[in-house]
Amino acid sequence: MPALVRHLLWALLALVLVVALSLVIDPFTNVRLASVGYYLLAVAGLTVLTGLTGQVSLGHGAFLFLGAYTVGLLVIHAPALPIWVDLLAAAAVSGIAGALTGAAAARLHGPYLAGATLALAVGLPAVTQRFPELLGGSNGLGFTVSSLPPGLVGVVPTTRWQAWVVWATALLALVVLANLTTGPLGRQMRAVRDDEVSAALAGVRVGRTKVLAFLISAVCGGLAGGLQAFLLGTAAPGSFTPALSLALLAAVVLGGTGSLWGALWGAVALVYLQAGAEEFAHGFDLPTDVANFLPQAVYGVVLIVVVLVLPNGVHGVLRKFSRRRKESTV
Amino acid sequence: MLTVTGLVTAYGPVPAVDGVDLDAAGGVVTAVLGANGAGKTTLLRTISGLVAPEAGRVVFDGEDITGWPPDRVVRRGLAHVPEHGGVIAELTVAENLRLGGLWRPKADQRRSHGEVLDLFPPLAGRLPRQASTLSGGERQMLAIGRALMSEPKALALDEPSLGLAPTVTAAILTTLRELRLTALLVEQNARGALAVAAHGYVLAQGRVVASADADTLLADDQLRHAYLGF
Amino acid sequence: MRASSARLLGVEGVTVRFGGVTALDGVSLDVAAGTVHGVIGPNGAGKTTLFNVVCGFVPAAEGAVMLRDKRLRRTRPHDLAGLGIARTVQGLGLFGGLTVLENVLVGARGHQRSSALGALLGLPGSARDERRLAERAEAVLAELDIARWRGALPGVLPHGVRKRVALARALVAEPELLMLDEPAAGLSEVEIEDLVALLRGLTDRTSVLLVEHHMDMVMRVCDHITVLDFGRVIADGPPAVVRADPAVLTAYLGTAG
Amino acid sequence: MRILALGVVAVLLAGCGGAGESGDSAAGVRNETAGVTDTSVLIGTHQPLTGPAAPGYATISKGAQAVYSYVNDGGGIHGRKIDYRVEDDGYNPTRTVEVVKKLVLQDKVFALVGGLGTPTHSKVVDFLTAEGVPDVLVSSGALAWDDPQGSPMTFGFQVDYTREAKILGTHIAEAMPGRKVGVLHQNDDVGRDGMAGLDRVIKDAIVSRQPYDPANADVLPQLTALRQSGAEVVVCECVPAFTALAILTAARLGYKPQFVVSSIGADVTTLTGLLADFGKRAGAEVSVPALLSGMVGAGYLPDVDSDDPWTTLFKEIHAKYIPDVALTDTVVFGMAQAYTFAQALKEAGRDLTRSKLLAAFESGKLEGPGMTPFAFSGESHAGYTGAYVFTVDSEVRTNVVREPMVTDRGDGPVTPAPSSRKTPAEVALVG
Amino acid sequence: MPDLLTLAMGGLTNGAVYAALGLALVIIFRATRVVNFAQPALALVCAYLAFTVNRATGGYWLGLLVALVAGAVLGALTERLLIRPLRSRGNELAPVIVTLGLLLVLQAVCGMIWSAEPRSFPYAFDFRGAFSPASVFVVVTVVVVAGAVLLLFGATPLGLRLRAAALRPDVAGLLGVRVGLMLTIGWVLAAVVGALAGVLAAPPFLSPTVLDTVFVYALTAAVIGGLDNPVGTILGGFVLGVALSFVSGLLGPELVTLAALAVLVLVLSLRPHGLFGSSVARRV
Repeated sequence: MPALVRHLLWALLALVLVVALSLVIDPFTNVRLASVGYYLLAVAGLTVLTGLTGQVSLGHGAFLFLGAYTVGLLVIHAPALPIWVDLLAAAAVSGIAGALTGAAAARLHGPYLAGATLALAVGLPAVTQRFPELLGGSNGLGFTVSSLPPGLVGVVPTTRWQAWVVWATALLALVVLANLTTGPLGRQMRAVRDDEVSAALAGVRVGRTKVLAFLISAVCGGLAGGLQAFLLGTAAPGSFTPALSLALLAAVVLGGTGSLWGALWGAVALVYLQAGAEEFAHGFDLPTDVANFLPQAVYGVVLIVVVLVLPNGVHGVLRKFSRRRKESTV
Repeated sequence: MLTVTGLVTAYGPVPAVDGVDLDAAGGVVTAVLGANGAGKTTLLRTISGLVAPEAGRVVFDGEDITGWPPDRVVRRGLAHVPEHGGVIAELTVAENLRLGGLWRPKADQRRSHGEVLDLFPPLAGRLPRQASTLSGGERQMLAIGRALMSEPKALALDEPSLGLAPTVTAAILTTLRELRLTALLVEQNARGALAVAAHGYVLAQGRVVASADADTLLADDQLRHAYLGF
Repeated sequence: MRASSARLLGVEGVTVRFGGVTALDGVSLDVAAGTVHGVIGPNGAGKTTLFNVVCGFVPAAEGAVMLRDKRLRRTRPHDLAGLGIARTVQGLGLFGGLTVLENVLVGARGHQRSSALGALLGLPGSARDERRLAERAEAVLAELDIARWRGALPGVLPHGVRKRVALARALVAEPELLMLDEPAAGLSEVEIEDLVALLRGLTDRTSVLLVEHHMDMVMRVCDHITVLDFGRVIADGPPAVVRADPAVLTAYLGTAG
Repeated sequence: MRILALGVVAVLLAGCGGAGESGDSAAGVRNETAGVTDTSVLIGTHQPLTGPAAPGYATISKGAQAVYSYVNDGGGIHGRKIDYRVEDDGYNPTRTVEVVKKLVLQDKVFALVGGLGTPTHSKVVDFLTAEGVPDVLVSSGALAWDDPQGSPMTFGFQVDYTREAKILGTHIAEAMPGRKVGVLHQNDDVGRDGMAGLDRVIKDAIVSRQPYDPANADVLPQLTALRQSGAEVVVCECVPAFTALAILTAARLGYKPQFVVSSIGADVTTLTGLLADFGKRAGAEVSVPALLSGMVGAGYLPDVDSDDPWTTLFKEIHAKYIPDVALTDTVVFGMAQAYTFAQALKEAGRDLTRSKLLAAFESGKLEGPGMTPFAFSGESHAGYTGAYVFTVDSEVRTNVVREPMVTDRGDGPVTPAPSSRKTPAEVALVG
Repeated sequence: MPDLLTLAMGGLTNGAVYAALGLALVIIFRATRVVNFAQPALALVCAYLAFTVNRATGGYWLGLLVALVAGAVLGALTERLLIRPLRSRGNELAPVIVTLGLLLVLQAVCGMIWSAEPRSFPYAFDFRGAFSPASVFVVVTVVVVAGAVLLLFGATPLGLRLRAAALRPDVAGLLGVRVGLMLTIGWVLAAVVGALAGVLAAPPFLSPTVLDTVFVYALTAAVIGGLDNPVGTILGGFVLGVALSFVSGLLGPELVTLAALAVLVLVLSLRPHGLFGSSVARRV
């Protein structure tokens, strides 16, 4: 079976699963389901960059920022446009930014790249303060995206519809990422990661390959930001702090670097680890300060333990487990 | 002085040293010869503690030093001059030299320092310079001189002739013999090495394929042809 | 010795200096099409620098490198494949995270026709292209007798197999000039025999320029040998001539005490 | 692979609170009694308990919880105990939307009470309106909450930044005529709305406007500019930490302007705590009295130092329920807010519905802890309509220099507030 | 005309703190090739301990001493428990995530113990005046400490061992240097410098997130200066501090982070390894 068909079938199956799931869960869980969807896309984009080309970005929140603001501005100023046009625009804007970042970053290595991208995550959202009229200053933009087709109003609850849109978009993008990782481009990216000189000797354009990886990764980030704006109706600088960028990278490592399945586990962790830790903290009769900071502490401990104990992330463990099962049945 | 028994070292699944037995007698040079990739460097690295062996024992000066960390091995009296000398290019010549025996009493360091400069006069004039400015021969002198700063009981040298003019190589190897130190000398330059060695081992594919007096090895055309490439 | 007069590669009076050190000093040599040309010399003689000059990574202070009749200017590494040159590096430079087959597929990069966009979207043309490349890669793997390792990562393979993978990665590009950096290093006698046979069999489709320590192997495989010492050519000619040259013996084997 | 896919389903289902459909707007029917039982009523709020805005604001919900505990221990309102659920949003609008959706869709709260922050809360108003969830006593002085047509569910609480600035500007014009005025303002709606109010009254006197960014604690450049402009009066549209920073930085520069501080940043107890340590090391000239005395501030809630009957009640509640939390204006803010909400619940009657709660707010009958009346009516959802002005004396006690004044947010006059105001005994929530 | 002198002096004081925290990052980076993202949190814990001692005793210097000792202990523990297990991993991402995790944990612990409320933290000396004793103290302390660190590295046997272990751990081991111990000492040294930076950066108000921006600028300074070059980093810190102070005073405070980004992009596009950093020779 050709890769494209195989990936499309997988995506279709996943979409069917998501739709089925969305039918049996309550509206808020649908919101969470949709959140997992857009985080999945952001983490998958970053895992392609980090896993395939070995470039570590501490600033991917900046691309979500661009995507969210693009969708927000279009919804406010061009309300007639359908949401998929808004999302395409978000992808385009962040793609251009990604290409520029990638071009600047192609010569940087390790901590220099990390420092530069972190500065991007810190610096870029400050643009909103410079243009408060257009970008809403620190309050950001608030809006409501009503995308429900007229025929479905009153039939399908909004949150369910939103989950469908988010997942359909994310899965479509994931098909592209899957094509990338299993195809010649992904192979060349991994070659660049392992040995730049040998890759170049084999005819791979190292710089161009790195920029392309950054571009693709940024498009995913921008789409994810756009989907977030679509889902939550907000685009504000306070949402795109360096903490978001770092959390995305942490999710990549948590799930298992370089694997799209790992991105799924990372996204689930992003949404549910915080929530779970909060439930956990509320479950005890703790002093207020301790209860307030417990979720953050739990998150930190999980990160440390996962890296120390599971070098290949959650997906690494599952793969080892399923391989062992397979072997034991043969 | 140095006895290796059944040594096995592997990087990953393929052993680089595969059951080597070797004996280096005191006061003379023992040569280890072989082609690139035969396992010579790994053998030395295992002896000096840079790599942990899978199996086998290393006994030095009556003590089992198998698995010791490298800093302990050198303090015990076995100094290792790695391939290319391991001169730290970012440090000055003087700093490189001092590093060789920092743990020893100040007076001993001073004495050794004087001896090394006597042995390698070119270094004396270059002490404040960055080691990166030295020529290949000077670097090798610095590397050996630095090892001597620890006043070792034995010296393990990895290809000291690498990249050196034949006359320089000859001078270094001759110095080595004149020091009358116990030395384990890994070389591709078989003829040069055997000229100063008392005994030679030939390695191929991580195993000892020949062990004999240096003169015997030099005379054995067939062996030379098969394993030493000349 | 095969009669083949056409010059494929010409190195003309190349001098290279790093800081104060002269690494190459007026080196000239010609590689005839369809021949195996060896460059030998003691460690540090300047062989790898010569390779780097030919590849355009290191600029020559004086002299020129000619490919056929065109002068090679400063080339970027990824341009080499387009010029018909494939090169292996001393440390093998295999991609540790890629399987053997994938390593070889990267080498076939130059023969890829479909666009990046096509690959991203998984268009049928790209899939066909990928199959075609895979067939070529498989053919080379089979020729070098390493097909059964196609799914393995290089890190777990014996040294000899890894060397073949590196060779396969260079060969799959179907170069006019194959540059091999110490192809025999670390190989057993048996493996070297195989390598010699293999290289001799390549001369109908490519020229080979190789740097090697293993004299015996060089003598058997090469049509022509250039001997370097301290950046200068000290001998040049067919193996028999070079072998008899006393200067070569002194330089290469070292002087005895 | 199938195992993995099933895993996803399992994880998502594990986080699923139940499969109910009601509460989502598409259901079309508003649930008038969500969160209400015969013995309890569930309410929620979003607060910055962690993150950059937590300093200064994390104690509001502590004060509110103390009042609810006090009410519940007294038997609740109409027999219903108030169950107060606080969600941490870290002052991140994205998380605000998430936690509010959780409160509404999953926890099914009856109302959202005192959601904090303009950038955060503005993102959930439309959602709450669509879901028909009362959104009352928003903890922000932005103007947006007063929009009975567009956001009928939303009611403000604190005096808006514009009204308050008009009152402060009036005070400056009358008490310090002819003085040059500089403004240090937060670079968001706090500053923008505040300056709009000042401009209505003393536009010509303003010689310099310096924004600060809450993420950048170095205000030396801004104070330097104010000093250079010759401003003799510096109006601070700041949060408490930046009021303190401005005062310290002015002291560092040897710059001694008359500070005039809006209510959000004029919490004398908090300021005293922040400035306490400097006099100990650097001498009496930077002791708390030296730094704070003469400062002019605005307030709309009873002062912690006063013997107002409400203060007395709050002190009692504080001593009983949260003795280990310092009693600051911020805590009093939370207490007053909670008390006002409890009053509204009582006013809404025994058969509690969301419509009745909204009606209770619009009735105009809510009077209480605040020193000025609410604007609440069918036409206005603005909160407190004015403020009083105080100065700090050399013993760091507050003295009211301008009795409570009211005004509108437009060009209307500033007039004295009506003097009548209910006491705790008249409200009689408990006992 | 703005008061450039005051802006410059204010910037110099801020820059000193960036330089000190940046120096801590550089020491660790040189020793272990790890960018320590937990650095601000380690410094934060130390600053809070100093705060507690200050409050209990009313003195400044005992608090500072406690902070420095705590820094040493925390640095050693971090290296031994969290970083050492990763050394053989050869994955540059792992230490990034582990130190990030530690950052979250330590910040949370500070919040649990000392709450999110800002606490007033005294200056060492009188802070009033353009050249206030407190500012002079900060600048002089950082310059002196930086000088001492450079002297330690450049002119003592311990420094020689530290450099050798950092530059060529394999060779250093062969020369009798206890490489593992040197790495721990490097972390201890860095954490002590970081603790100092934390105490210097804390006034006037200490809260769990107060060092976050300081860290971003410290990292920026280190990247500009060259991560393996302490002198470059210290210069970078001072230059960045003054530049950002000017940007804030002349162009507006909202442009400060953008300006830092612009400086970084400019420097790195001209010199990918910072102004004074050494690039690794290309391997062919």
